[in-house]
Amino acid sequence: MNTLTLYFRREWQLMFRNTSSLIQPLTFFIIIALLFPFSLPAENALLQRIGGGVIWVSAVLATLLSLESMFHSDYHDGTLEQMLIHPRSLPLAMLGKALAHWTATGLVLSLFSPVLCLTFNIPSDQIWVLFAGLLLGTPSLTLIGAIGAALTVTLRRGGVLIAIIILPLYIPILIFGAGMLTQATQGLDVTSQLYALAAILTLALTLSPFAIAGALRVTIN
Amino acid sequence: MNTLTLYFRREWQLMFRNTSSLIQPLTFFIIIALLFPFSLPAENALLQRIGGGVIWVSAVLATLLSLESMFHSDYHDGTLEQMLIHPRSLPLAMLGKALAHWTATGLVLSLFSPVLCLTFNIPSDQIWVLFAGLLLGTPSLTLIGAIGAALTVTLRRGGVLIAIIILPLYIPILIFGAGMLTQATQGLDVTSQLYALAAILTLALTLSPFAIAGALRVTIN
Amino acid sequence: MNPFTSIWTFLSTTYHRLGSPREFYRISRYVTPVFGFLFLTLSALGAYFGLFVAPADYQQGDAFRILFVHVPVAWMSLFVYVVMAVAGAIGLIWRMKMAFVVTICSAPIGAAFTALALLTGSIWGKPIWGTYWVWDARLTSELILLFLYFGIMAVYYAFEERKTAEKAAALLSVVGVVIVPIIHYSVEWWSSLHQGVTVFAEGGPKMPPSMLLPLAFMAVGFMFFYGYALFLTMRNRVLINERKSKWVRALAMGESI
Amino acid sequence: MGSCISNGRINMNWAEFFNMGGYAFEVWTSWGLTLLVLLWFVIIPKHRNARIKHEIKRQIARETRLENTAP
Amino acid sequence: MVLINSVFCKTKVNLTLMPSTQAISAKNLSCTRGDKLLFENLNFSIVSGECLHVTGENGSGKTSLLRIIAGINRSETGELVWNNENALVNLSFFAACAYIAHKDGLKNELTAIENLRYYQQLESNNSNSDQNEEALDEALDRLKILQCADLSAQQLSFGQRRRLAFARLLVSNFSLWILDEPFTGIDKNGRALIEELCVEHLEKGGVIILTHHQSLIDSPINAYRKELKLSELDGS
Amino acid sequence: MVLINSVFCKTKVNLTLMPSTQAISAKNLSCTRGDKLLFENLNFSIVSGECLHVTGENGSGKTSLLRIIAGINRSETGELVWNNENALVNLSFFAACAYIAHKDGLKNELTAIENLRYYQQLESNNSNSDQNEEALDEALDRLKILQCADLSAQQLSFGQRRRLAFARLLVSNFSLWILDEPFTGIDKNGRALIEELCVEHLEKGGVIILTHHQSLIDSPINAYRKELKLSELDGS
Ligand code: HEM
Ligand SMILES: Nc1ncnc2c1ncn2[C@@H]1O[C@H](COP(=O)(O)OP(=O)(O)OP(=O)(O)O)[C@@H](O)[C@H]1O
Ligand SMILES: Nc1ncnc2c1ncn2[C@@H]1O[C@H](COP(=O)(O)OP(=O)(O)OP(=O)(O)O)[C@@H](O)[C@H]1O
Ligand SMILES: [Mg+2]
Ligand SMILES: [Mg+2]
Repeated sequence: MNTLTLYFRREWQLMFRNTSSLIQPLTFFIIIALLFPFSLPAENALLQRIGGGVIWVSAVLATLLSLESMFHSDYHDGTLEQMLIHPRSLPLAMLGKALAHWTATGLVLSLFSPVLCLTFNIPSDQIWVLFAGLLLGTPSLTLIGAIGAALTVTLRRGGVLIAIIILPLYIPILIFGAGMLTQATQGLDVTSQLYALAAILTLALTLSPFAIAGALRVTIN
Repeated sequence: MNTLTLYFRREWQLMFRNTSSLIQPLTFFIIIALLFPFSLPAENALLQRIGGGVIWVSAVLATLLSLESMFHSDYHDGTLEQMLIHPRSLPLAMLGKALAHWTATGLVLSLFSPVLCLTFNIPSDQIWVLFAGLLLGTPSLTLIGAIGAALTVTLRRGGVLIAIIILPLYIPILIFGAGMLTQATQGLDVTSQLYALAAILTLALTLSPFAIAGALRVTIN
Repeated sequence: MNPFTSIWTFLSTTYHRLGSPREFYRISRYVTPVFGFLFLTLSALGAYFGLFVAPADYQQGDAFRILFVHVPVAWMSLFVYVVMAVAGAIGLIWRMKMAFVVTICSAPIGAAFTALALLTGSIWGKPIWGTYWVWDARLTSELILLFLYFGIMAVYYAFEERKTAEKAAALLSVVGVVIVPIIHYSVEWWSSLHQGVTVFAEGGPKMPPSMLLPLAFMAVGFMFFYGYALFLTMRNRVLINERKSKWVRALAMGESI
Repeated sequence: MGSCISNGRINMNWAEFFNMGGYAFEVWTSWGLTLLVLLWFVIIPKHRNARIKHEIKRQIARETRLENTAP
Repeated sequence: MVLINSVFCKTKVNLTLMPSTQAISAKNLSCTRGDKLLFENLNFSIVSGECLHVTGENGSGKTSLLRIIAGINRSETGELVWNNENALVNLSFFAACAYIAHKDGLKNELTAIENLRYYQQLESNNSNSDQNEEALDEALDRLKILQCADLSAQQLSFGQRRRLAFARLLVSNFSLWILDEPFTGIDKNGRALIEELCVEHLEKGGVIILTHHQSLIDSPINAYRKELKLSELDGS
Repeated sequence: MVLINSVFCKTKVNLTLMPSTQAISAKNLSCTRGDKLLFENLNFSIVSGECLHVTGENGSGKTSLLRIIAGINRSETGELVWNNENALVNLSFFAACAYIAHKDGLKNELTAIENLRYYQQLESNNSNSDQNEEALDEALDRLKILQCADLSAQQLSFGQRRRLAFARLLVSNFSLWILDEPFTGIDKNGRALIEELCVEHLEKGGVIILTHHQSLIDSPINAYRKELKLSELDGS
């Protein structure tokens, strides 16, 4: 079987096995987003203004949290060692794994984001902008985040270190993604931001599999 | 040696050994809080209004992220089994562990929060309110969160499940803690919220060690 | 024999009988339809009085008729949680198998009641408050209750081994019971858009009898519905849990037990 | 029965009844949703009960066949 | 079906060293894992100076039994009696009982001696820290890993880790050792060493419950050995 | 200092089964862990039908050597030659090489057969799924864990897990088996079984590199055995 599909399928199989792991990133996304109404003054206008930003930050954090465990069990049970020995292309395998991971996190939460927008009273024309931005941005989040996951896999408390490594790299995506929304609120054009997100995605798709593979080779010994 | 101190000290020793684990929750706290200025329209008044809420949410998420690994390595290397056998009081041991954990997360980030407040232009009289709230609230966050950590320790992807279990229980703390700030902005009295936070803390201190111990007895087998 | 002893003997035999899956399955066969019947009668009466008899509210017009589903359903969402937590505690302390089954099987029913309370509440909110949703204490804490139900189900399904899963879910339901007083007193503790305590208020219900009567019928009827649905689900769970045992096998082959 | 005769709602016909004083959508969706959910919790378990019994039966059949084929 | 073959030969309890005789017995234990009944109505009884060798094929339930004895899991039926008291309600039992399994309870981040010190502090009431440190060094030396004292546990080889896990028995005063395959990954000299330590413990009046796949006939432990054989049960 | 004792006896390479003779040799390998030089100037060379038995005390560097051979770690000096080519630049080497260590590479969440199927799919080019499934069942059956096929790996006993890890060798076509203490946790019958499988593999022209602490003199593998003894180096 093709390396990419093999790893993609295996990852899916593992996720399905852990019954609720498919709905967990989504639930996490929703819960984070809903933390804000509790901690801010209850005013509809305020919530509406910050809604888009909150949703983007929640998406980033939900991705981040789910990334942590991405290589963890592979490392502890020795699967990673076996991958390193194996002649199948490691970068391709990593790409498969990352994409599978994305479908269960980024994709799902992009699809759900419109519902969340409704609770924040975000107008429907902006919902589309947010949706498109998330769909283009979240794969980059996963791909870039996987590099951090690979670098920190051997560490206890890797979860927090991963955030430190990766969040700075997420800032550009966040700026373009959430900035798009601010633009849209003011009725401005958002295509340039969409192009920027697409460019980041292309870069991430081509380079990060190699970076992930390299990171694993460095950390596992 | 006293059970409480013994476990407290050991946890500290382990945290110090893992070089950066002491600064990680703090860094995470700062980074999450600083994600917001990037994803919201750049207006000082807006940031100032939501600053307190954002800091509280960041504290909750930083605690949550650091909780995940709380029992993980103890489980995988068999230390937990040894604790279960041991006649020393398991609840006390867990209390020691949780308190050590708090000093490295909640305490540190409460102490740092005033600095963060400055970046959000929060007036100095409100800074004290926020600081006191965090100091009273974060130990409860850790103690309650540890129950979730204990329940999910045997699971892969426990990290997200823990969030689903625990975040609902965090909401009251968040409501009181962040609500205090909203009150303070309007020049109202905040003692009743402080009492509420203290009551929650007392409850958490007395009950959650038993719940943690119970959860471990349930999941380890 | 004095009445106290006989009541005690009765209670303890019932306890031991219901504590055994097999006895539960046998007894529930007769009890379940009774619950179903009581539910149907009471809620039919409630619906009749509520929809046909009760006069329209002088402020809300006919919109207030949502009350007869919203309030019972909202009460049930809390009641089911309390039952779950109590059963969970019993299971953990006295290691009673059936108590865990009560906890696990109540979760989806409670979640449904909670979702209904949220839905009917927000539908009602549109004409009354002018919006479907506000971030108000009562509403948000009810939303948290929904998440708590989901969390308990997620925990149950996350574990491979049934015994572990049952105990973990029971423990979480016990821990989470703090949310119930928060929801109940939220209207008093925080200024809230939501209606204050109306029915069980000090100095009697602040509601005309024409409203109170159907509400009472509906509320008690829903209580029986909970018993009915719970027993139906529990019977399935018992079959699954005990599928290796002789009596379930005999049952599946069409023998009676 | 053209009208419901009762103490509060005299001379009401069915159309008025269904109109609910202009709140038809709100009232009927609330009641309807509730009814649907209640039905769900009756129908699904009953259906499942039959299926579970059927599966146990099949399992027994499979086992007896294995026993018969095995020496 | 559970057989007890008493291949038990001699007991030399040195009463001067450990005054009260220890005894552990199990009545009617049973264990189900998943759908599978591993054993039921299992009984055994050993006293000071005896070593119970639990044997059985892979998957026969040895580890499960050891975990029940150690109190990590619970038996569905029956009870465990330690010195005439129910072991599960008897704190002195858990204080007397050490369990060494495949998971070794060592922290990767801590050095060998720090790992050992933690376990010492857990048990000991001796506050003389010089004596305590002495005892640590001695234990490491007995197991021939003194040269690794300041290596972090992560850097130990598999066998060194196992030895370190074993060293824990020497720094505290357990009377019941529960050892799940103690010779795993240990070289020839190490094995002789551990056998010697076990014999010493038995001579002092201790009790050992262990699993091991190879025969112990040629081992010095054999003289104290009682065998408990777990056999495959038929389905149901 | 590194000694090679050639206790090597006979080679019966069945050339019809595996046409090209396999050979692996190491020249001048060395390994330092932390500050410690484990070995240097290590050489060996084995061909089809030979089994290299790496011996040495705990901590002498056996596992480190095996990891270097498997390409997980790198040697600071020298090179590894596989069929006359440098192994590290030779993808065919990694395709031929299987490494079974203490960490078993099994997923707790997946059932035994799913774990095995994954490793089969990794290697095989055979797309006939019926045949593949057949092979999986057969491998489990050979190792006597067919009854555990649908248990998740977490629910397996230690020995059953080890057997499952070993079963991986049977579903793919590796010519070089690198086995770090393959008999750990395995019962008597299991050990005989694994020895039998090793002999079969050697007979077919495969190569095995293994570590094991006990003597292999009484084992059927002994006939194919070459010993490589790692001895403690003096500090430097
Ligand atoms: C999404 C929106 C809503 C939610 C989640 C909600 C939730 C609840 C809950 C949980 C209760 C039970 C409280 C207790 O027993 O302590 C309740 C009771 C009640 N609700 Fe709502 N509600 C919502 C909207 C509304 C609206 C719009 C009205 C009408 C103005 C309303 C009127 C009532 C009344 C009259 C009671 C009975 C109060 C009592 O006597 O305790 N609710 N609701
Ligand atoms: N990651 C590491 N960092 C530093 N030193 C290490 C590391 N791993 C192993 N060592 C050291 O290298 C030496 C050899 O380790 P290795 O695991 O190769 O031994 P081994 O021969 O396999 O022993 P055993 O029989 O116990 O398995 C040991 O002394 C150990 O302390
Ligand atoms: N957590 C679990 N859930 C379900 N079944 C389990 C679990 N743990 C063990 N088992 C099953 O229980 C049986 C006995 O396991 P146990 O670990 O006690 O065996 P063992 O005698 O120690 O075997 P080994 O010699 O391989 O270590 C095995 O068949 C295993 O499949
Ligand atoms: Mg075992
Ligand atoms: Mg080794």
